[in-house]
Amino acid sequence: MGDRSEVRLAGTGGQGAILAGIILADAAVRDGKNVVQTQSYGPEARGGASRSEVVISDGEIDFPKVLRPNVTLCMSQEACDRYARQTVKGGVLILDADHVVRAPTTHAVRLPLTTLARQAAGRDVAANVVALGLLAGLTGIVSHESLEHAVRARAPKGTTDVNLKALAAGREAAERFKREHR
Amino acid sequence: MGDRSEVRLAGTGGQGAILAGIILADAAVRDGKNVVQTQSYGPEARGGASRSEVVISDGEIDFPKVLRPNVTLCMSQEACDRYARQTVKGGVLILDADHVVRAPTTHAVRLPLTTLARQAAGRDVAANVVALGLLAGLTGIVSHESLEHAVRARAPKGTTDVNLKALAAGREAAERFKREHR
Amino acid sequence: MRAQRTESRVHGRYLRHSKEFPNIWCAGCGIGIVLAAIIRAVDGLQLDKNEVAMLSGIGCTGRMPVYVDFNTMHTTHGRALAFATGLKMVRPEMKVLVVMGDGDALAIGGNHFIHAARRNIGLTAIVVNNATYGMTGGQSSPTTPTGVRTATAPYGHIEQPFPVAELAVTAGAAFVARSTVFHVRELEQYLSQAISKEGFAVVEVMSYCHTTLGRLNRWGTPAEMMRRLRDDSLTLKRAESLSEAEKQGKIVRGVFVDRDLPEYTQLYERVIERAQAERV
Amino acid sequence: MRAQRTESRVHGRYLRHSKEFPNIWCAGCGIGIVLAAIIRAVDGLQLDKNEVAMLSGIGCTGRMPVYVDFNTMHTTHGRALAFATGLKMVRPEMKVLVVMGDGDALAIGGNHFIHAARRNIGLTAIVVNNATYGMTGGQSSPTTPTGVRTATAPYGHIEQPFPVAELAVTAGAAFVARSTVFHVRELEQYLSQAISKEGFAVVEVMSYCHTTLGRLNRWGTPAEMMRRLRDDSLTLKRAESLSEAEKQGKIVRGVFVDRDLPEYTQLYERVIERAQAERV
Amino acid sequence: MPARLMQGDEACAEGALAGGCRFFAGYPITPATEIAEILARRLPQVGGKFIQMEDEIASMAAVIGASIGGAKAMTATSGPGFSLMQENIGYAAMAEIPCVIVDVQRLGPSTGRPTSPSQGDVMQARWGTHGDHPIIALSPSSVRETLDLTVQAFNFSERYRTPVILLMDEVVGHMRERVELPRAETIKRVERPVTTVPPEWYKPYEDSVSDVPPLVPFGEGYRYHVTGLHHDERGCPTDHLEKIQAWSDRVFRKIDSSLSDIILYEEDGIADANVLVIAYGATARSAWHAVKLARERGGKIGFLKLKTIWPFAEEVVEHAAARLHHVVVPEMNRGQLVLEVERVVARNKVHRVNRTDGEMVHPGDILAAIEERIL
Amino acid sequence: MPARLMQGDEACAEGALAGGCRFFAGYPITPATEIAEILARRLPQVGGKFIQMEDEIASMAAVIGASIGGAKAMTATSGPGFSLMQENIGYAAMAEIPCVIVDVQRLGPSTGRPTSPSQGDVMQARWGTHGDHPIIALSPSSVRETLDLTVQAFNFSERYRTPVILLMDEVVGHMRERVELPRAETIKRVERPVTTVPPEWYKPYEDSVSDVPPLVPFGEGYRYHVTGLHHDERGCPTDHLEKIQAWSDRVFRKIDSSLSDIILYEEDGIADANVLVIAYGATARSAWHAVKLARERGGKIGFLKLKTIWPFAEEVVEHAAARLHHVVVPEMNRGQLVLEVERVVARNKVHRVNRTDGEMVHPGDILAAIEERIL
Amino acid sequence: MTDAAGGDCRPGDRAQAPKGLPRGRVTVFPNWCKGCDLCVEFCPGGVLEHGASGRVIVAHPERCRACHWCELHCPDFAIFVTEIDPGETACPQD
Amino acid sequence: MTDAAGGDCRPGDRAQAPKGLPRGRVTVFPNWCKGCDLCVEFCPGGVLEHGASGRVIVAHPERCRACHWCELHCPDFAIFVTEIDPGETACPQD
Ligand SMILES: Cc1ncc(C[n+]2csc(CCOP(=O)(O)OP(=O)(O)O)c2C)c(N)n1
Ligand SMILES: Cc1ncc(C[n+]2csc(CCOP(=O)(O)OP(=O)(O)O)c2C)c(N)n1
Ligand code: SF4
Ligand code: SF4
Ligand code: SF4
Ligand code: SF4
Repeated sequence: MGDRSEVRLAGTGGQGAILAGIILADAAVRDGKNVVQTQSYGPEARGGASRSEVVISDGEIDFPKVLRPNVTLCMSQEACDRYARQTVKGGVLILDADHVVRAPTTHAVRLPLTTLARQAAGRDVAANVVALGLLAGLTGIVSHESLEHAVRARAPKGTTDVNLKALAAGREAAERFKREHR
Repeated sequence: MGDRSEVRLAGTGGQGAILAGIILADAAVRDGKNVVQTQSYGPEARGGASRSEVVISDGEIDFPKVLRPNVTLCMSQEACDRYARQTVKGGVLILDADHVVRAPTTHAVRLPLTTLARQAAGRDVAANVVALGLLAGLTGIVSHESLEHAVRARAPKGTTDVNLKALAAGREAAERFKREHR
Repeated sequence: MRAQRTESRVHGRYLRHSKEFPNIWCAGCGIGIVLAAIIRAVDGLQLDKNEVAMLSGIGCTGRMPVYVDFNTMHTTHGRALAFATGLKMVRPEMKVLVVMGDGDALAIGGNHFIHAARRNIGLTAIVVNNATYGMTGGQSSPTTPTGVRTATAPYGHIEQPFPVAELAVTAGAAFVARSTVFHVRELEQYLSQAISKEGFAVVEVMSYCHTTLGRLNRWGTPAEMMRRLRDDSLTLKRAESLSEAEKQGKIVRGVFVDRDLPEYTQLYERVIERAQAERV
Repeated sequence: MRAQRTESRVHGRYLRHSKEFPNIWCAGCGIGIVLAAIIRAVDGLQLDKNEVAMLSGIGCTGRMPVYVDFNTMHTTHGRALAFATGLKMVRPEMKVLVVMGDGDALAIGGNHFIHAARRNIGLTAIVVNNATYGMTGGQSSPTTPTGVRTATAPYGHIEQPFPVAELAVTAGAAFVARSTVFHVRELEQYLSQAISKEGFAVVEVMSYCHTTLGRLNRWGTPAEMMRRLRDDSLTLKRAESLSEAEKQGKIVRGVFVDRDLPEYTQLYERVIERAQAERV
Repeated sequence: MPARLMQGDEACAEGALAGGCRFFAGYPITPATEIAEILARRLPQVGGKFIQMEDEIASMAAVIGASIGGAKAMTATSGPGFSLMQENIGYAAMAEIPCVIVDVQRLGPSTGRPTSPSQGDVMQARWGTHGDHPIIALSPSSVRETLDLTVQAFNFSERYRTPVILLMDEVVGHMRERVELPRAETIKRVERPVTTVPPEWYKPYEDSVSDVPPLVPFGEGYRYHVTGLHHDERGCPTDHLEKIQAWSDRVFRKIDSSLSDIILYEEDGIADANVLVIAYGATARSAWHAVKLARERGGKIGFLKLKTIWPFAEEVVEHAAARLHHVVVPEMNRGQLVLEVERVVARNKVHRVNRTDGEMVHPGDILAAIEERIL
Repeated sequence: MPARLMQGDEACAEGALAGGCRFFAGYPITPATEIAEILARRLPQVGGKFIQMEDEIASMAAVIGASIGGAKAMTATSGPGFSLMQENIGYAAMAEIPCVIVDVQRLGPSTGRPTSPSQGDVMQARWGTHGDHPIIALSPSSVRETLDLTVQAFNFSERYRTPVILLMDEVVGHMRERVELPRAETIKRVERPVTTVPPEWYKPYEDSVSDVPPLVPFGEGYRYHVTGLHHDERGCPTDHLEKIQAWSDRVFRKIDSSLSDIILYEEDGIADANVLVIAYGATARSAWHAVKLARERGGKIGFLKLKTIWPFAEEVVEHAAARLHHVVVPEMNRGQLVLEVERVVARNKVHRVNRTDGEMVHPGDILAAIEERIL
Repeated sequence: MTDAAGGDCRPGDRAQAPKGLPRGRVTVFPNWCKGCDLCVEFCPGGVLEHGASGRVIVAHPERCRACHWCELHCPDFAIFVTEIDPGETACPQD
Repeated sequence: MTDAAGGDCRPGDRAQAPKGLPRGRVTVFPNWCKGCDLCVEFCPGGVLEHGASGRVIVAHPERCRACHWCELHCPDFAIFVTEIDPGETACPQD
């Protein structure tokens, strides 16, 4: 179980946390990894809390849900209040600063993902894909090539370009962040 | 269990075997006995085989169905073929000679119940009540008073007179039979 | 003159002699009359028995299929049309006849009835309307007339009956007709039209249940009830010239609708074409 | 002019503030508009909240009752009218409102719908017709127009839609009307009439589901769908002067029937009288 | 009251009236139709209401609706209808609405043989609907017991705010038997727990006072919400895990903590028995006959008749069988309640006697099973 | 075939197609809707038929109708719909019509919590319909296993002429997982047994050759009768006790005599274990995780994963547990299949780990239960 | 109102079938006949009677006009009619 | 076709409400508003706008004619309108 990576993506229904999880999982498959993606949502998906979990491993994945996430993305204050603290020590916590005002730690990567999405792709809702680019850039959990392919394969028809731009923006943000926090 | 009396009334749907069982059971209640009446029929009640069973006892009645009948009434050939032989030794087997042509024993009480009913009450279908009068007269399993009350209480509205006549005819037939076979 | 055919020879060719006759129904019950009319209609259309299925739900009417030498299925109470829908989907070439009592078709089965009509799937629904539940002993049904005494309405039935034919029309059926077990030639004709129809076709057959509802309401012998069907019914054409008051309590016979609507399984063939074309 | 009332004050008096708002529905969904209209209709009739029950089945529409301060019950899918029938029987004095989606009322619940109408029991059935199953994500419903793409008809829907109002009339309802979420004052008026009616009353409210069916068919924003309700609808009166072709695809609004028929629970009171009289 | 000849179905109807039933919704089906027919006549006589619905699903729904309106409510059916009622029975369990469902079992599966008896729905009564929920099921073996247990069914359902199933069988339902009717004064009726708090404070699922929170009928000034979704104390949908778990724990606890009230049974000669016979429903009559025969032949036979089928009388059975090596369980099915007996007693001690052709288990077959163990 | 990211519901749909399914009738319900949606698109592509019916009762009926027409047929639903299907599932069992029913379990009872997982319908799958009948139920724990067991479900249903239930759960149904798809040639499909006799001789329920008589579809020249009543070899209603009993005996025998074919399971490390963990469905994933952790800590833990839930793997469990004192059975319900384990293994050896709040059983809780026994 | 297709003739006068009109030969399957008397009551020729055995008997074979009413309405497939060649006699024995 | 009862005004010209006509004070509950823009699109006075927060804002309070369209059609009970005394000013602050 040593190489098991756990990612939790949490937000509000409509923000695309679940789709982001699917894209991430798809990318992991393309990288030749084992992967399981699960989700949790209510009928309030339309506005309610929504959560996607991705477990990636070279070996067999038994328990399909996140036990202690290595990577957590919170796209809403509620998600942050609920999940931020659960990230393992040394793990990566990403917060969309556009939606999260109070964070429980200073070790978080706080970036205005929605603003970045609007700027890079012209669409607020692409924040989820910005987050993916960022997340992959920071952790290397999946390769950028696979992630790009996954976006092409899984993004809704007609939104590929927008999402590729968002992905690139996320990747750049990761590079910037790494440079700044070296 | 010693005083347990078992009566089986069998015929074709529409002949009134079940109603006869109910009247007999009702009479037993009036006599202060314990009694259970059960029945067995198909949707073919409309023409199919139909069977009513009455268990009478001074004590508790556990098993509610007939084990070995003391008294058997067969109003159709099919009923006779199926049930006549099951009567206990020394028991009473009554056959409606109008419907039963082949009997498995010579110890049966063979009387043309339907004809008797027609003659006494003007109605073929009163044969079931003729049988009751006969049966009670031969066995004394219920009192005639109770039987009369039971007929009054249970016969369909407007048929009381017809049925009381049939009952009387059955009773007389019993007397005649007893005289003849003394 | 059609009567020149020896009808009984026709009937005999379609009965399952392996199953013991006489049939299960009470002496004089109209259900057997409907069965005979169906047989003659099928025979008149010269259908291959192998290509005919007869399905039913539960009830006295539901016992019909076992007697005829088609592909027959006695399903669950009220669900015959839904079973038939599955069969018709995978065997669109088959003539699927669905015989139901009024309780079967319109009480527990009412939803399947209106949906089969809406979907306009090519089934022939034959509703034997005796205005009660015969099999269970004369309880109220959705076609019991208001005021009648039933086993479950000992103080008189206080509900309105469904206008079965009109309901079928509104729900979307392609063909709807009503006749009675007295008017057997007319009935045979409607059945023949219904079976020939591509879409969902309904024939409501007015019958009676003399042993349950009839007895409870002292309506007399089968012959008396039969006479009532003759005397209390009139054709759609005649009905048009009468006032509502004059029509009150009358059975209106005739073809209520016969319209061209695309049939479901045929439309589905086009779905398949589309799906396979898109895929290529 | 009625608008002088401060509507929100009215709304506010009936909302359950204990339950968290915003409500569960997608931004712009018409269901909330119907809820508001119901509230205003009830308020206009000056009913005692204690004497009002609101029942629903399952679906987005089914989530309505929890928000209002009546006696509320969210039942099982399709069965709300049957639950309501039991409640109305033992509480005949109560106003029992039953809110249902089109799938709830007419797919799984179709039978209860036509039977409640036949029985003419004093319930107010409010069908929010968005032509699809919103809650489960845009599958075909019994009111989906032919040809439309749905989650379960990826090659286009091949069935006919039910004419809901007409079906209710044929089945026996005492009052039947149709309006839309655009025509809120008219809607409020029909709701008020329906709630006041003694017998079974149906109000079909045309709405839309932009997040499922709307998205699948690229019908645009809530506002665009709202505009369509405005532009594609006409009154019954106007419809009468148009040809079938001109009416094609239009929503006909109006009161389809408003007739005097004895109401079920009142008839049952007479059954009780008869039973008790016979017994004495 | 004098003794009367009464049919089982009639006793059920009369028991319902005696237990306070004032609403019946149903759909005819053999062998339960008589219950409906009698109540159609009798209910309006006492000011109650009878309605024949369009099917069994609607019947069960109307019963729940009537119950939330404050009436003690019941339906009666047989296997096919019981299967159809399952979804709404689950609703009653979830929303904790008192009601009584009578299933007069006939031979299944499917349409089976409508006029033949069976005990084929025993497990269905426990597990027929989806999801975990507690249930109470009672099974009478005589006409008089039918009357008593019908009253009891209403009492349990009101006391515990739960659907209660009366599992009859065709034998008991259609059999006519001499019964001494109980005098009206001797019949104890339980009414729904009432609340003392004002409407603003009332929460229909609050467990602070009792595991069975009071249920105020609609229309009496307490306006609240009822749903088949998982809900909080107020009855409003919730997605809080603790509240969901708390609901589940409470509804099971309310039953499990009252087993001594709920588990009804009769036992005879268990103390010094070598073989124990466990039976219920009509089969208990066959079994009792067999036990008496076996005793006449010198056997030490214990007899345990279960009237409460669900929850299963675990402790009673365990205790009765503890000392014994042989337990005989006759049933008119292929072995249903025996699965519980085997679980509680140990499989190798348990001997089954089954019959599924639509006839009662014959006392002779039970006797044979007993004697095989004694020898 | 390359590996793909696939959802459990999708795997079920693809497994159905691979298993030869050519007809689907259903009604949308979370979390099974995706199966319908995918098949609505996929079936016509392969010449199959999809229909959305007016409810689940009709769906199940249409499936049976299609099957008697010769198509391999399926429906998919979740708890509420599964409850509604019960009557017609019983019909399929009685008339021995092959078909597959998928139940993607969600948290019940009643509407419960539609998007949360559960294993609350395990007992219902066995006992949901009235009357005695055999059933086969399979439960996958991964996406790939879903695909395989769906094929298997069709194969069993055709081979044994019986309804087969695929008991999924929301976790497995909605989870996406990397799967290596099997190559088409490797998939074994079983077809319905065919008859060699001419139409005049054909009897659809004759057991002279096999306990599974051939079923010729309607429309192929063999005209016969099918009914939900008890019937004779020709399918015609009967009231002969022997024929009724013979039917019952045969349909149970056809399953019971093939347990070695039907009972699917995986085991690991049982031979030298001190504690045995038995699990199925999504919970098997939690259990396997816990077993591995416990082994890392030095425990000798056996693991038994049941893929066939019904008929219950009596012998397998008995054998695996024979030597052991501790069996841990985690379930996402209040203890359902564990009742069978207790029956087979002895109650005091069995330790339950349950959860009914709509979350998976946590490996930590299973681990704790294991460790409590080791200490 | 009898306005349906042929065969719906009312019981008319129960005289012998007039000469020149079609004549029929009536056969009853006694095991299938339940004696419901539909045919007896509606037979326009008065051909049939309720027998002592409870089944119908062909009491007046010579009166049959071969209208087929009985055959078309018998719920039990228990009666059938064949047309007789005008030359033939309608003797019940054959 | 807008032929229903009052309140169904179409978006008209987005000018200031003519003098003498009724005027309204519009209040939005920002926590309930989901920003569906129904009110924005149909308000005849052009009073409302989609705000940066995703919720509606009362951009031009002075143009409100108190037609109540927004209030009657808001699915979220998130907006309400009170009529202003002709003498009063419709200043958003109050
Ligand atoms: C689910 C279910 N409910 C009830 C029954 C009992 N039942 C059998 S037939 C029948 C009604 C029969 O009436 P109808 O359909 O009008 O047919 P008829 O007997 O009058 O021909 C009923 C209620 C059943 N078999 N299954
Ligand atoms: C017995 C049952 N079957 C299916 C479902 C799943 N389901 C929930 S809501 C719904 C349909 C909703 O559509 P509609 O009634 O039109 O209401 P809307 O959501 O559009 O308001 C379905 C099929 C269920 N809850 N119960
Ligand atoms: S009960 Fe009625 S419907 Fe049934 S066979 Fe007899 S007469 Fe016909
Ligand atoms: S899914 Fe459709 S019906 Fe449901 S709340 Fe959203 S818009 Fe409304
Ligand atoms: S209509 Fe209501 S929810 Fe929609 S934008 Fe306007 S105020 Fe907000
Ligand atoms: S009331 Fe509302 S819709 Fe009307 S003008 Fe004022 S803000 Fe616009």
